[in-house]
Amino acid sequence: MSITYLEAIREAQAHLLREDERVFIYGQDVSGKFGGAFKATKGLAAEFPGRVLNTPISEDAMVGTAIGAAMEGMRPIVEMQFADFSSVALNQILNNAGTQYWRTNIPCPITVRLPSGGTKGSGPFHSQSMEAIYSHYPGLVVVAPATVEDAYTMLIDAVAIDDPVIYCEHKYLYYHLKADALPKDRLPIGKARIVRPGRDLSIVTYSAMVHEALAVAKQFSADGIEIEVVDLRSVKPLDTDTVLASVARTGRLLCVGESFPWGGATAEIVARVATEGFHLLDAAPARINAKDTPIPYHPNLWSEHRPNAKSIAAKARQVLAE
Amino acid sequence: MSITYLEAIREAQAHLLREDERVFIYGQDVSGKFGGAFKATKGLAAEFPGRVLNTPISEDAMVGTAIGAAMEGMRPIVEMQFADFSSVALNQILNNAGTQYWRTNIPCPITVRLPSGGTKGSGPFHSQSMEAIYSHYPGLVVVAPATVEDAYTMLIDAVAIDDPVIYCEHKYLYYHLKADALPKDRLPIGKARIVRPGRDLSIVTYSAMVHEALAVAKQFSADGIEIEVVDLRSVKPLDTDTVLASVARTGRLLCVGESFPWGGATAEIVARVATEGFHLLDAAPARINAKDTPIPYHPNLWSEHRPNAKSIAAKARQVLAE
Amino acid sequence: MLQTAKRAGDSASHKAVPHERYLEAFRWMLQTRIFEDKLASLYRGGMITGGVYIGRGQEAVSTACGLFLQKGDVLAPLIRDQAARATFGEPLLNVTRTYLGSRQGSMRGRDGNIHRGYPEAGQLAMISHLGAMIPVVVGKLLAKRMKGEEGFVGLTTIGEGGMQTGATHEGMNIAAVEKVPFVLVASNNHFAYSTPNDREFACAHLVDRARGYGYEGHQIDGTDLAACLEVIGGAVERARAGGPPQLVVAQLLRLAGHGEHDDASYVPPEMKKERWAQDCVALTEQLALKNNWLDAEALKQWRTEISAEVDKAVETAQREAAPVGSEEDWCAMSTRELVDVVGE
Amino acid sequence: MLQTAKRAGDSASHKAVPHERYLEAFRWMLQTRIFEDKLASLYRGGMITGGVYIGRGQEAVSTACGLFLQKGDVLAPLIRDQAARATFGEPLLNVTRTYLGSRQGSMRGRDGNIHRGYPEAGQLAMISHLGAMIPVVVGKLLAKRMKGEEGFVGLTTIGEGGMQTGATHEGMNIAAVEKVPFVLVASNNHFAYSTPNDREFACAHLVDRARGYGYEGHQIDGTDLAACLEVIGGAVERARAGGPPQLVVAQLLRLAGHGEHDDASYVPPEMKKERWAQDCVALTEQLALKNNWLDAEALKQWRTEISAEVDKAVETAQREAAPVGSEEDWCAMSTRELVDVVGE
Ligand SMILES: Cc1ncc(C[n+]2csc(CCOP(=O)(O)OP(=O)(O)O)c2C)c(N)n1
Ligand SMILES: Cc1ncc(C[n+]2csc(CCOP(=O)(O)OP(=O)(O)O)c2C)c(N)n1
Ligand SMILES: [Mg+2]
Ligand SMILES: [Mg+2]
Repeated sequence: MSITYLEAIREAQAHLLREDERVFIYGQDVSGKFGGAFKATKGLAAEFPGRVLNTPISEDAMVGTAIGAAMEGMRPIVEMQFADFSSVALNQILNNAGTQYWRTNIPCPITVRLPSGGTKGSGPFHSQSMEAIYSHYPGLVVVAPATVEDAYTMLIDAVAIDDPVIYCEHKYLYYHLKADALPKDRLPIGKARIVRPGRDLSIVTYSAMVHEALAVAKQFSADGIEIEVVDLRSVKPLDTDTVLASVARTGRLLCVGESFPWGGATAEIVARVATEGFHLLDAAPARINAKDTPIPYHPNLWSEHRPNAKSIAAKARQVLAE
Repeated sequence: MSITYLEAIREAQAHLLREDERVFIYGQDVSGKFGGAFKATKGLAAEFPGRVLNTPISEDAMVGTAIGAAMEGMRPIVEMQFADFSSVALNQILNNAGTQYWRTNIPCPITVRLPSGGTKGSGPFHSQSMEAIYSHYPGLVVVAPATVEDAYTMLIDAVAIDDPVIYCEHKYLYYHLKADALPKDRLPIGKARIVRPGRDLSIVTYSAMVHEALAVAKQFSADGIEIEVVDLRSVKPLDTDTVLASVARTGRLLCVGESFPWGGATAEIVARVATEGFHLLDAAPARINAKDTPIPYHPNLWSEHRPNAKSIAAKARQVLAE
Repeated sequence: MLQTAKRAGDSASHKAVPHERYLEAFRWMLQTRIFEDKLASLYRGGMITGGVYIGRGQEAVSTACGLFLQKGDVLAPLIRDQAARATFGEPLLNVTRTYLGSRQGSMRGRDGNIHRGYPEAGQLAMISHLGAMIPVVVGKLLAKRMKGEEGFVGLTTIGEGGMQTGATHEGMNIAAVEKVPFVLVASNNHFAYSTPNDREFACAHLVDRARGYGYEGHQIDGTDLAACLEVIGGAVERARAGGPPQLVVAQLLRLAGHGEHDDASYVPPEMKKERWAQDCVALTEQLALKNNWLDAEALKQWRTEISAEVDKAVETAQREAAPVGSEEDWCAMSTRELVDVVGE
Repeated sequence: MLQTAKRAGDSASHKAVPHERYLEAFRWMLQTRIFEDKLASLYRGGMITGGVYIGRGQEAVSTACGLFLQKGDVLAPLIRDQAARATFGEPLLNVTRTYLGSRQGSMRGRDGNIHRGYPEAGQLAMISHLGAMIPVVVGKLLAKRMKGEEGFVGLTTIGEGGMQTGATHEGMNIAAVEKVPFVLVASNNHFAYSTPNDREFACAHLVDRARGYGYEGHQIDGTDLAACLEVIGGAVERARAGGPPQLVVAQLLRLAGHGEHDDASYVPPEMKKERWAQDCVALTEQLALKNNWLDAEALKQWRTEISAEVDKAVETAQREAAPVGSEEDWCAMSTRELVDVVGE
């Protein structure tokens, strides 16, 4: 058996619907035979009648409805058709879901699935990574699984959490990533993972960029340079301890993110290491993000807009040379 | 004559309406005798008939309309009643205004005024500072004047810029800040200002926090410690050169922001200094932000939620002790 | 299939409301008026942090919004709904605690005044963004249905200004798509803050929106308590019985500033002469006295009782301690182990 | 004051459209059909990056949307509006350039396909978020009026799915408040992607929304070209002449997948038998031939000409160079000195 990242998301939802009657799925085109624009809910409507519901094109109301249902004891999973469309649900996410427990003491366990990140030819409005915006505001957990196994266990864990969770699933990984089987074990949300140990440089990243970083690490290894790759898994909470421990080992830090450059996860990681682990650093930390323009449609442009193995390698060389 | 920060904003708009027939003001309650929830447009409707327009409670459409008008050659100023309500206009701001020039080559010179920041008793939905969200996405200029003079010149400059500008005006400064007269000179948008020179520590900040920082600097000066205070003025573009030059002088950095802690301006500043000015630092940089919860309504809670002279001083002492 | 918008004859229907019900409602209106007058005077005395927003002139509509709700129902009140909140079970003490900054209010000093909720009695805590509570009510109703509950209804209020937000549109529509028992009561008090109707919308009657969402629509004179009780009560009953969502639009005038900081000098004097610009509390009182449903002595007695209640709520709250920053845990999440230890 | 929604008798009004106009429109429809068939086959051949979204079955409505616009007017087309775009002046070459990734397309490789605009001919570049272009059109019209221009009109299309977004609501309302000459043409093609009408809205007729905004409303059979020309043409004329905003709702069926990647197997077979589910291009062709407005020979000639045009546009674009990353300046702003030198 072989299972893709996308299938893992589907399987996690099937598992959740089976095991927990409070769970339902709410989103555009998730129901019927169709099963979602990316087929992440394929077959679930038939298997779980009345629990996989199509919505109007009303992201704000979709999230608002989920919030109400969650406050009433349910565990809704909202599927955005693309992360980019959550911009019109942002008010409900930040100001209603994010503040609910703090204001009223009533937990608001919604999970919002955001098909995120760039793929070839998708352009400015079907490629965005929005973790920075959702992490900036209080009250939300923001996760971004990089592997098939994490896609599965972290979605199950996300729904179990009593707080709102923004689950950033990467569209590029949907089909590109395969595992042999569904995982037996899990690392809890909130913990980062060292996906490749090393002694010369720590690359701290998450989501699709983990794989670019691994490619670079492999390449450098041939020259005897051992890069440690840290997969954050969740960007909020951000596992500062694991990051600091890695930098303590390597003395060097490169942060990689696919999102826009101002602020965001790479700024937050560098800032935490600089403020809390300054003496651990043997050289200036570095970061690399997408360029500060909208995400281009044409593959020639897109492949240069995002960080990639080549640009990460170049940056890694700079950090190592210092 | 004495003029407040709020009056400076009004005067800047009067000046703009007088000098540039492309300018109009669009927002809730800005028109009539009323002149805005904070009176920032008081009297302007009578003086400039047909150019100060009340809108329905439709932030998304307000910004969308301004975008269309700007593309057609006008220079709209949109007043949000509170920055917090721009969450429902965010899609138009980020995805339409922010991408317009890059996608179509057509400039989109809108100015969105965001009455920002905390005041006593305003609570979670009338106190927010949203500069981090707007700076993260490409295509926008984001300014946050800290003085009466800047409030005036930067609003005039904002409207002159061919790109969308998010103008974060601080509600706490509206009445608290007074100047003797409108300024004759101006520092252009994009340049930071050293508002107090020092040699021992650089506090880099913006908006209302500039004044908290100045209070701390004054207090430390009595003990012979000279803090340099850098007022960023615009957080995007962020004047890295001036910040680095300051850190080069002092060797120590403390960044202060009123916004939420994850990501945001303080993370971006620390990250830039750590990556580009690592060798300039004699000690670990530090930062201080509001707490990671919604902004409390009760003054007892609010005053501890935001950074203040006391908490900044404590942090400054730590950085100096290292 | 769905019924189309109809207009209730303005106040032709008094007979339908038994006078006990009318009096019961009037007492809530009176309580609200006396209580809000007190809040306004506390505000003027500088005793309140933040704003005071009252529902003067809207007590008849608001009382009717609370009066027909039952345990298990959901109410999402807005800024002018002191009457609905009280009628549906929020004690005055919770209000004074919130306004006066007692740590014992339902918001614990974290949020204030009109944003307060009272979950014990099915009352949601609003966020400011107008329209945002509509889908939340829909979600509560959907969940109740999923859990097998029956006979419940959800009611939200909105101003004519708030009807223009995208959130209201999406929320109204999704309620109809989900076929939940939902009632939206819109008070057209002719202003959104200072903005008059002609800069808010361009349709002849806001009730004409009903048909476009598949709602049943009703229009009332919001100063006429009997009409409010009949039409809003009827709408709640229709929704509860499985009818389509209901939209009730009331015509009235806000008889105060937007908040107590606002002198409302933008209201044109002519407008104050409209029939729907009258004071519903005074009208109700007059009718009750005229019809001998209540005598002057009993009314005086009511006033005395209410004033005592109000004073007690104020005094109690005033004696209570304020929240203290050092005792806050500054944690926005219920899952403590997932709190981000944010690098300062 | 404002007229209320009325329903055009489905196709009772052929006589009003002169047959030259009918034929002119038909030629655009035919061009669109042949061109989009070509795009679809290029897509199947793997020649296109990103999706292909076509307007099959919606050519009559879309053609009518473009045909009555003049220089100075504003068109904000959406994904199914190849016909409107072409009719209102976008050359086929701009389309093939965009679809085939030529750097010479109006979006220069930065945005693709259906998102393209064509400012030279008054055509805005849409963002994906449905409804978002409506207020942008309003702003253009408002600005034109402020600048003293006259006689212009703005037209936006929307699907029945897009009518449920908050952006559409706020945009429709603000157009009416601003009294700008605005026409919204909504195609109810019975699906938003895979979602059928009953999960999109709950009103009997979407045209019933018109009255609630102060629009004039019209309903047409979108497969009937004559009705489309008369009603949409009339709406454009009414708006141009200073009438209130106009809402035209067309009934039809999308005769393709949502995009070419989609087999639309969720469309129930019974639905395909509805009158409004027919192919408007075939119907128009039949009527033109039957009435002898066009003979088979001339039609064949048209097809040949159009195919040649289409092939030429494709070939030209295919020969052109793609954009190159190293030549991009990666700058989202027109004010170069304000570009943030972001620390990497
Ligand atoms: C989305 C949004 N924008 C702006 C505001 C600020 N605001 C608070 S109340 C108000 C006026 C509301 O008018 P209306 O809905 O008619 O209610 P009323 O105050 O008249 O009862 C405004 C603009 C808000 N709460 N939400
Ligand atoms: C706000 C928003 N949410 C989701 C989408 C994704 N999306 C693109 S087209 C589409 C269906 C549109 O349906 P409709 O408006 O009826 O137009 P049609 O495709 O039928 O012509 C959806 C959901 C979007 N573009 N915008
Ligand atoms: Mg009102
Ligand atoms: Mg459709």
